[in-house]
Amino acid sequence: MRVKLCALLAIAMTLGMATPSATAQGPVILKVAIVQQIDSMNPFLAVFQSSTEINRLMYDYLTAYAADDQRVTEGLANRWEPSPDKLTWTFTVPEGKKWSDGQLVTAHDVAFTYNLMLNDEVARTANGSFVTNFASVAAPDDRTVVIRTKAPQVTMLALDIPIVPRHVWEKVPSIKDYANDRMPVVGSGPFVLTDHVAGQFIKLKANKNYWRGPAKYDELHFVYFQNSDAAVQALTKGEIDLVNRMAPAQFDSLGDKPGVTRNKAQGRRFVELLINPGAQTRTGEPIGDGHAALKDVRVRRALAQAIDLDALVQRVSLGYAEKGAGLVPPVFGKWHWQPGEQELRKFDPAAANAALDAAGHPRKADGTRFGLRLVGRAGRAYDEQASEYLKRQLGDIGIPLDVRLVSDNQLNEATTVATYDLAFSGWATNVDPDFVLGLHTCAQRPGADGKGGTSDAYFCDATYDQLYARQLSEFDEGKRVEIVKQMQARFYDQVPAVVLAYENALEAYRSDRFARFTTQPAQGGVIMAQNGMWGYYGAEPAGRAAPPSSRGPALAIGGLVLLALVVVGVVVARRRKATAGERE
Amino acid sequence: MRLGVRLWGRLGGAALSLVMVAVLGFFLFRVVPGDPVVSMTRGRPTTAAMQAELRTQFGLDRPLHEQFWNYLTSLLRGDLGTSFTFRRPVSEVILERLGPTLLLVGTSTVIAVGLGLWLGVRAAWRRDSAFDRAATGVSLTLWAVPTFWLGMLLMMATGDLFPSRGMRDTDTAPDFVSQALDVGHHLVLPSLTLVAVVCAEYMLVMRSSLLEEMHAPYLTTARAKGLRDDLVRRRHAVPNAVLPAITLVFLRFGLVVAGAITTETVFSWPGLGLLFYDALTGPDYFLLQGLLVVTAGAVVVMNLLAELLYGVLDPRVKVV
Amino acid sequence: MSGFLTRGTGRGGKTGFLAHRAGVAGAAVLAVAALVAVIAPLLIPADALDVTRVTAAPWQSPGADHWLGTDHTGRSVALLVAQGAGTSLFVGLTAAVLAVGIGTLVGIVSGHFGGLLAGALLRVTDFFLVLPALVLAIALSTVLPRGLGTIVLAIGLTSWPSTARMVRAQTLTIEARPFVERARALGGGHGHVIGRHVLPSVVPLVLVNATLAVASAIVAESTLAFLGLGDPTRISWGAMLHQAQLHGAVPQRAWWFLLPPGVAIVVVVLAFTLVGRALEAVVTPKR
Amino acid sequence: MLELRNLTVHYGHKRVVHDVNLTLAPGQTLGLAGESGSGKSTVAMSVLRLLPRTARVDGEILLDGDDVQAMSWGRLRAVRWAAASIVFQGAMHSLNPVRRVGDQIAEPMRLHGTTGSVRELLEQVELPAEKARAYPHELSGGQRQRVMIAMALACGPRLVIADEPTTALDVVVQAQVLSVLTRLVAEQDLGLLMISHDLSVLAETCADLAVMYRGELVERGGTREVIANPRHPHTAALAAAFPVIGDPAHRWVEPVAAPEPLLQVRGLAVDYGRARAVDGVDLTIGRGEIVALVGQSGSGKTTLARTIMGLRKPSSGRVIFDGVPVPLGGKALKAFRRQVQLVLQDPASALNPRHTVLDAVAEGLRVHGIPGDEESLVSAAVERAELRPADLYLESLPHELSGGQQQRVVIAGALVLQPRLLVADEPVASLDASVRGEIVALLLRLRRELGLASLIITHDLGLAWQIADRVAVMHQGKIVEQGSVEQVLLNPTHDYTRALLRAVPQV
Repeated sequence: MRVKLCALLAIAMTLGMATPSATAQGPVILKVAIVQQIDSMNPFLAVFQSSTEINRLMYDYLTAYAADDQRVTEGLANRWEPSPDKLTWTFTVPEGKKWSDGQLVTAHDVAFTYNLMLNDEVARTANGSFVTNFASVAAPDDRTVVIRTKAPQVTMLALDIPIVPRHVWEKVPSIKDYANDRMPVVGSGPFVLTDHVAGQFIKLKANKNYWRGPAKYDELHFVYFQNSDAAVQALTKGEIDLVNRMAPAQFDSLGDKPGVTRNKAQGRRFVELLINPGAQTRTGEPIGDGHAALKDVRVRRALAQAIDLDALVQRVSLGYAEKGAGLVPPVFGKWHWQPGEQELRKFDPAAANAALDAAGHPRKADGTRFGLRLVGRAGRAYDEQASEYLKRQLGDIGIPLDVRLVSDNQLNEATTVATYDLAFSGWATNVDPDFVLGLHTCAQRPGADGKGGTSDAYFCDATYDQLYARQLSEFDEGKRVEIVKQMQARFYDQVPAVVLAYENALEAYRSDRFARFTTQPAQGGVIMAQNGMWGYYGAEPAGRAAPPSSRGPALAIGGLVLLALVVVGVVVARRRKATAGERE
Repeated sequence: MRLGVRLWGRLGGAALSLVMVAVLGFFLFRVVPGDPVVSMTRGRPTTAAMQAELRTQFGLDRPLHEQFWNYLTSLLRGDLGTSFTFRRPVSEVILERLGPTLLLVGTSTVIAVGLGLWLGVRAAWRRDSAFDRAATGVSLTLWAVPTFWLGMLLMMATGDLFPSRGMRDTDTAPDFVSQALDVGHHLVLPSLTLVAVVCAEYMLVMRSSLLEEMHAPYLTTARAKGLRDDLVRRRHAVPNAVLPAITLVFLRFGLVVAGAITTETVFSWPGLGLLFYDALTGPDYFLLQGLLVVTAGAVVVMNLLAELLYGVLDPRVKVV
Repeated sequence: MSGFLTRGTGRGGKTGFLAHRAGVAGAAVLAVAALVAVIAPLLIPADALDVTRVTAAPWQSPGADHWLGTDHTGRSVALLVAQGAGTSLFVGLTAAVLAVGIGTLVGIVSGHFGGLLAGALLRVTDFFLVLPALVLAIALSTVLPRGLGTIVLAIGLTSWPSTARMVRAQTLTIEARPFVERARALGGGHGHVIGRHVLPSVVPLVLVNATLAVASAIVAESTLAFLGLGDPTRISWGAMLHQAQLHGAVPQRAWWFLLPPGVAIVVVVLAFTLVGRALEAVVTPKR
Repeated sequence: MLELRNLTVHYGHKRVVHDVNLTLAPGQTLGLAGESGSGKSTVAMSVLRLLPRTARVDGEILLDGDDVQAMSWGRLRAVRWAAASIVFQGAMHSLNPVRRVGDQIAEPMRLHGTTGSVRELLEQVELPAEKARAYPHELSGGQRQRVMIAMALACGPRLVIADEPTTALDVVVQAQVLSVLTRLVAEQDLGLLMISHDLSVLAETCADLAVMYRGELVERGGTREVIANPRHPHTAALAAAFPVIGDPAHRWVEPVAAPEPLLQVRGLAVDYGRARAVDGVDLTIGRGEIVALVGQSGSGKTTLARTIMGLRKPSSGRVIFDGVPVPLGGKALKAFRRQVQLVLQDPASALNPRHTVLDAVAEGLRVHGIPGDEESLVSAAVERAELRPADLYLESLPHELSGGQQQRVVIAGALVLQPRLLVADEPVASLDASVRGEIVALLLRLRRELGLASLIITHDLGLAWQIADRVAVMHQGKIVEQGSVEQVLLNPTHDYTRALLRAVPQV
């Protein structure tokens, strides 16, 4: 009997706790789902996309990208001037911008940040690539920053480096061990970090000192979710206000939900299929065990021709993607390249078959030519599904695929040491295409020991490399765009990888609580994962009518169940007591 | 004298197990190919120098035997290495997640033990009664249910009644009562899931344990003394039968922590289980290794405690 | 064997397997499941389960065309469940055989032979016994290449200790029996004692253990698959649930995608458990 | 006080007690004798309605005039222990292992509101008061049984039912417990219903004796009278099973001339860890001679037997068989084991339950790879062990045989190898009284026909008297006295032998 009472008590306590928490007239909060972990709040160390995005809210960069068309616009600096030899850049930090603790932002903060990275190897962990070409950084006065570079650098207005307050960071003894969690964290961005519980949530408050003016609501919470599935559910329940990175099916499921508005945006990401072109180290030693046939560009072209990109877009991405072409997604309109009529490889299995026959790979008696391995990431929906289609499409031209879906690490290992024939890959691109183009230069291949490579597809092409070098020092944007397009055309022609699709960024928000978000770019742009903080900063709350609490019924039902249990328990106990003497 | 020897034997055995756990933890995750640094930096502008720097930070540039030695010596200091994902000491990350797991597992264990033992006693005492058949049938079924699936079903079935994720809302008032109520509200579904599965096992164990004792002659003695049926059960049968069940509870507590992996994953409960799941994507080997060492270590310790406890509870066994 | 099924002695009337109705029901369920597992791959047209060839709309709720609706790619859930039976049963059975095989060997060796070897084996058994099997299985499946073999290995390598413990205990019990002493006194050696006395009395228990081990192995397989550690190129019940979670079955309220594979797991696992319990009741006669 | 009228008990369709009528007056002591399965314990349990639910009880059980069967549970519980209490057999299991014995004694007193103290009760049974704090496992068998007696007396019942109270105990301890019990019964003028398979125990304690056989009460009368003039053949068999030492009628062995030695044990010592179980034993067994090795449990006699068989390694000393030292291993040891065979106490466990009689008997043949027609060899051995015709038994499994038949199978398994020495460890201890005599006769006949020598290990001096040529008395690992049966048992020289003999209950 005692045991039973204890059990009842335990249930009662559990249910009793399920009472609503009072949030009568609190602050206006934007709650955003994040799925990826935060590796660090220290902007010098944080390498995850999620961390970068939050750092962007905390710290302004020297320059920013406009919300509507992503052109370079005012960040901490409002003016910039290269010297005629393009080796010296002078930035001006205007007066009046303040840190969140009220101190003024000066050129010295900028110089401190950059010099820290130049002097401390650890500080270069996250963003070191931006300063490798820097010779020196100086702040002759409070307003002026002078950066000297070793060689002309075309990306000087795309330095995605959070500028930190010198008066806080000069006291930091070791960057490596600094978690940057002294709340509130002093910053210059539109929001101030106030609380962070790893694996649970991140809380930020609107920065009242923000130089563009404070955001239109009070707090911004990032709530950690295990997977986008849970996040979507929470959105429909009204537990959170904004979700991104939805799967197509999830996006579809929200179509008729009242109070929810969906945003189908052009994404910065593309997915590609790597075709091992005969991987080599920087010194030209063969590496890995890619299939020999793939060294032949005709074979690679034939493979690309046998892949039905439209089918992938329709069936795998359920239409929420655009057919792949060049390395730069269409969201960056001017850099994006589409093949012309005669360059275009249409889906044509017959032609692919013929090309393979011509390349000396006739079908054998069993109808196959040669088998290939396809490596993908297990648990990534796109890889799991697209591999089925590729298996069939390449099977149709006599190339059976051995699909191996592996862990992230194993996939990276396979692509790094080139133990693949075909592999899925994908990149998120920046406003400036330099990074994604640079992945395919010969210099990115690993050294003799097989280490130190960052090559994506083991592409090494003299023509491409020349073009790359030219665009790096081409300060006329129109001409640079031309070169970038030529590079993409070359890449497309040599097919070390087939860009399969530019996936849409699928987002949704509670329009009953937030009326409007600023997208980037203005047309078909994203709210989250921007090259900026506009989406969060520009959110406008709807009328203050809070949605009805969903906890009322829970409480009532819980109470009823509890009551019923107690009654039943008491009755049973009574009856048992009464008859206890007469049983054995 | 002999008893002391036995205690030392137990402690020694546990210590040996811990060492084996540590060694296993190291080699299991070091024999795999793959460079975690590449995974970490993927998708960002990264130079080879930056990768090398990261490798140095994580000590991955040393030869294996040196890594092993460093691992062992730092393990003795309670240092489990640095997580790739969190860029913080693994021990710190684990400690942070211990609380929620203990809350979830603790609540569930208390309820499950109470309910399971009570059901088991009742079922066994009236063997083959309708109650016994029902309770045993339900328990066997629940025992067959994959935890995660039960969680997903509960989530779908309860609709909007309970929050779908996490341990608390971010906008709850900061006072203790509201916070506690909020956590309690979040706790309902995950703990219900765990209780259902764990309780079934306790029930079955308690039942069979009591059935073993049902024909013990001392129960006849007790009846012959004129004791009421429920007194015979409470004073004589249960104290004997509950011993193996209690031991099991202790043993299970460690395993339940491991079993919470799927529950925490389904409900995004920010505990060790979820951490484990997170560590799988990547995978974050240092974190996995730390978690393996910690959970297995906890189980070893619980095991030892269970044995010692048994010695205290059961006068027949003398350990201490 | 017929005696085993209907053994009619003992106080309580029949004690043979057929007397345990739940066990018989379990066996019947298993027979059906095995039949499905064998027949499904033969009967189901390849196109029906090829995501690239299916024509039905995704996320269809159950109806005349698809009794159990369709999944996120438009494949019939009913056919998937039928197809998945093979993988789940195969993994369950092989992993159980592996685990029970290792366990029996270790148990008999450590029970029969004394000395250092037995001590070491016992130590290792105890060590693996305390290790949380799921954690270890997950760890193993992350470091080994994905595939059925890995799953079988991960489950088999982590679930043998209980069998070893049980077999060892039984071996010790048997060896303490006077008839073993008599056999020794007759001049029988290790081979004789193990072969004629220990093994025959261990086998029924091992059989019971194996049956129950299949049950837990199937649950373990589904758990690993759910966590995304399964063989993604194969259809299993656990993998279906993984897909259901990955593609948002819960928010879509697609109960028809969530319920059938789970129910299949529960039914088969329960059937194995019931059969195991019935066998246990048969081979361990009431005192 | 207690009256059973037409008591009949069924388990299912099986009738275990049939139409038993019995009365017991206050202060009367009644012994209820019978073999296992005769229904005597069922009768005892039915008095307090303690039979399992599956039992169907017909007839009347009147306790102080009230029918126990008709009582409400509440009334029944009030009667239990207060009016009648039970001393159960096997106190190890009848006491709750996890509660202190003091609490267990006090429990019925609290329940029935009886005054009195645990201390006094313990004193009555000659236990120190501090034993109240002990757990059952911390007590010796005799002490536990005394606790049971103290517990039975806790509520001052007028009737005590003692169900095999001394069965698992050693002779010496048994004598002590019985004396406590009889003293208390006499002092407090209690009614005693004592149940035992051992007539001698009942003869010691009870004025009246009733004998049950297959569920029926076959005989009832004064103890002396029943034993002296049994009317029912079963009673006669029971009486015969307990030989009276010194009675020539119970001495079945024919004297033989002093034989040549077959097996010699010289200075044998065996250690278990630090404890010395066998301490410098010298023993000789002649060809065709039967030697009884007697002693209390724990005296080292079983260890000695094992060591002789080569199943344990001696710490020092030698065993010489037929003039050749017994090797410690290898082929020679195997060959030795062909010559010497072991017969164990409990035939039920000495046979693998999965092996048929044929397998069990042929095991030795197979181990030694003896050529010849296995089946005919086995048949011969089985028939020699008096299981005739052998064909009837060869395919049987052990559980299909009675205890006596099982022991014959074990003996046949030994005979099949044509040994020269039989080492028999308590060969009849677990057998029912009526079978016991047959096995003893069989052993003697084998000696007569095959010249088989035997070493009989037993705690039962009566058996030694019955069968042995010579007796060796073992105490604390040493042989304290040995010589011819008459010499040792009738004129013991060692104190320990005398104590053993004194403890033997006299019919």
